[in-house]
Amino acid sequence: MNFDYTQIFDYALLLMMLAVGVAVIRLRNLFAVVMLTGVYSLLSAAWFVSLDALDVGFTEAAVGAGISTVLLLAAMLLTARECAPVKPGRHWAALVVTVAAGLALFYALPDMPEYGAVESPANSGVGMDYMMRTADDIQIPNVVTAVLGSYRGFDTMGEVFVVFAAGVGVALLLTLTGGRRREEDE
Amino acid sequence: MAALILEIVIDVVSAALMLTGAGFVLAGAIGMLRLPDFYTRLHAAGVTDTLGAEMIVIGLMLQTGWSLDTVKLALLGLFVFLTSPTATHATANAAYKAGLKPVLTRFRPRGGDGEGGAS
Amino acid sequence: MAPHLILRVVAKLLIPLILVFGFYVHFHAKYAPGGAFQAGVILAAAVILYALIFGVDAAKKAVPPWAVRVAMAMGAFIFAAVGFVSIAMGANFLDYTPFHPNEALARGQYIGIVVVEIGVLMTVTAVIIAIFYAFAGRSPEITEEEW
Amino acid sequence: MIMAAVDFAVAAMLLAGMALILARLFVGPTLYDRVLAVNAFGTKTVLFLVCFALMVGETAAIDIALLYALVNFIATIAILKFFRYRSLEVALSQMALRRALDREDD
Repeated sequence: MNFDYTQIFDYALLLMMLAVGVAVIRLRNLFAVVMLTGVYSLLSAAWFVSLDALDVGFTEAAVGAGISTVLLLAAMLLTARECAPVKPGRHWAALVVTVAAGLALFYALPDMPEYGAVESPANSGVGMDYMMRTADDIQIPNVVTAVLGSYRGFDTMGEVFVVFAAGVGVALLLTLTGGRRREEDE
Repeated sequence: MAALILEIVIDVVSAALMLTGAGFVLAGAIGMLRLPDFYTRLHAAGVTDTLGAEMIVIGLMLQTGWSLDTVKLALLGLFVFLTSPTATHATANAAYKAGLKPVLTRFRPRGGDGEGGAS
Repeated sequence: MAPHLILRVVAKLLIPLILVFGFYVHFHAKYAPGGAFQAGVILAAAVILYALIFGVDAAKKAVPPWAVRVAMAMGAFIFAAVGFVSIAMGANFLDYTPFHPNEALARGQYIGIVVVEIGVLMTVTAVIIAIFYAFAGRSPEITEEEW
Repeated sequence: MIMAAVDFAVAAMLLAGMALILARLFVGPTLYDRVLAVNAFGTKTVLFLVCFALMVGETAAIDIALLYALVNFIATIAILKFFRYRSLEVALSQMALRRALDREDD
């Protein structure tokens, strides 16, 4: 088969993600770090799209790049704006981990199947089985929705309960109406 | 025959629009990097982004024919057209109100010491 | 002139569009990528934009905190209840087949997924709005001089 | 086929622009430079996603671009509001009034 052009995008996006990761470690200003994590999520969303993982990219763009920036900022209201000085040793450890993980991804990238390849691991084995069966079992065109809603419904229920637990936890810790203001109002 | 010519014309127009738009976007990116201070960078980011983005989106709309994707691209163009200048405006407004001074030294070689520098 | 006029006008234009797009993502998940998780985040984003521009108090009038709390619990409840209903109808937990009399058509699966996704949508939207209310409703404890 | 090549070229140019803006994001002397860079970066990524979607014919990715175009705006507004008022709570229209009153107290 001929050369897969989307791999050029994979390399470029990974390179940018590596740069953002290193910059997040180096920067001390928490504003900048929050912004850079948003950019990182955005880059990974674009990378997921470039890997033909549209659903993951969709979730990443919605949750990671968008809302988590706002929520992190809201959380920063209650903390300081500069991170505390870190011992240089721990700094270097984080840098080593980031660079090593990035290089491992680069090493693995040439072995990726071609964009949309029929014989890729995701499209053979169990995945192919779901593809074949969904048309008869569920009769919904989108296999991902069928898997999440029906085949793995129990798993999705667990996820919903985790989200619910997170909401309850925040509501218990900070009170839903926002602590001190309640006393002023009532 | 006429349909074929129409197709070629649409392709050529689309390619020209997209490449010009990408050129604008790239020029804006270079300007973001090279221009000296925040207020000049606003021009590079805000102005070229709107024009370049709209040209690329319109060029892509010509490629999709007439389908749901065309409508989605039109909506995307509308969103970018609304949000990008608004965000740029908000950024500029916030920077101005926070007291960020433009760099004026280049134009006043003598006695421009006090104004220079973004805090 | 009112301050931030441009922002408020653009936000008023955008918020309905964001809501419509959220529901599109939710209901078009039958054909395209998307689904209740993403749609919930988008709907919550519309409320958050409203709260950012017009204030959390105005947003709390539009989407009151008690409704957020109820929706948060109701979503999880709907999901679990669907599972127990399918047990009561003689199938396994969260097996949607008996929801429609004609089991060969798999309409039961369709009905089950739609109901379950509504539950996911409610929980995700409500939890994100709740987290935003909880954090943003607090005034900062940093004095003006510090920055 | 030719249009796919054009899409590829445009997407590659957008990636180059993204890389340049990333440099400004790292360097950016003030926080406002960074906000501007994040916003421009988001716009460029949206365009990249659309070009990529049409290049490979996976038009469902347009939804992602549409979503991010909306969400990017919200994040930018939140960051700016946070910089300026150190609060996400109060309405923007009341902020100016409140600050003016604070000034008079001083």
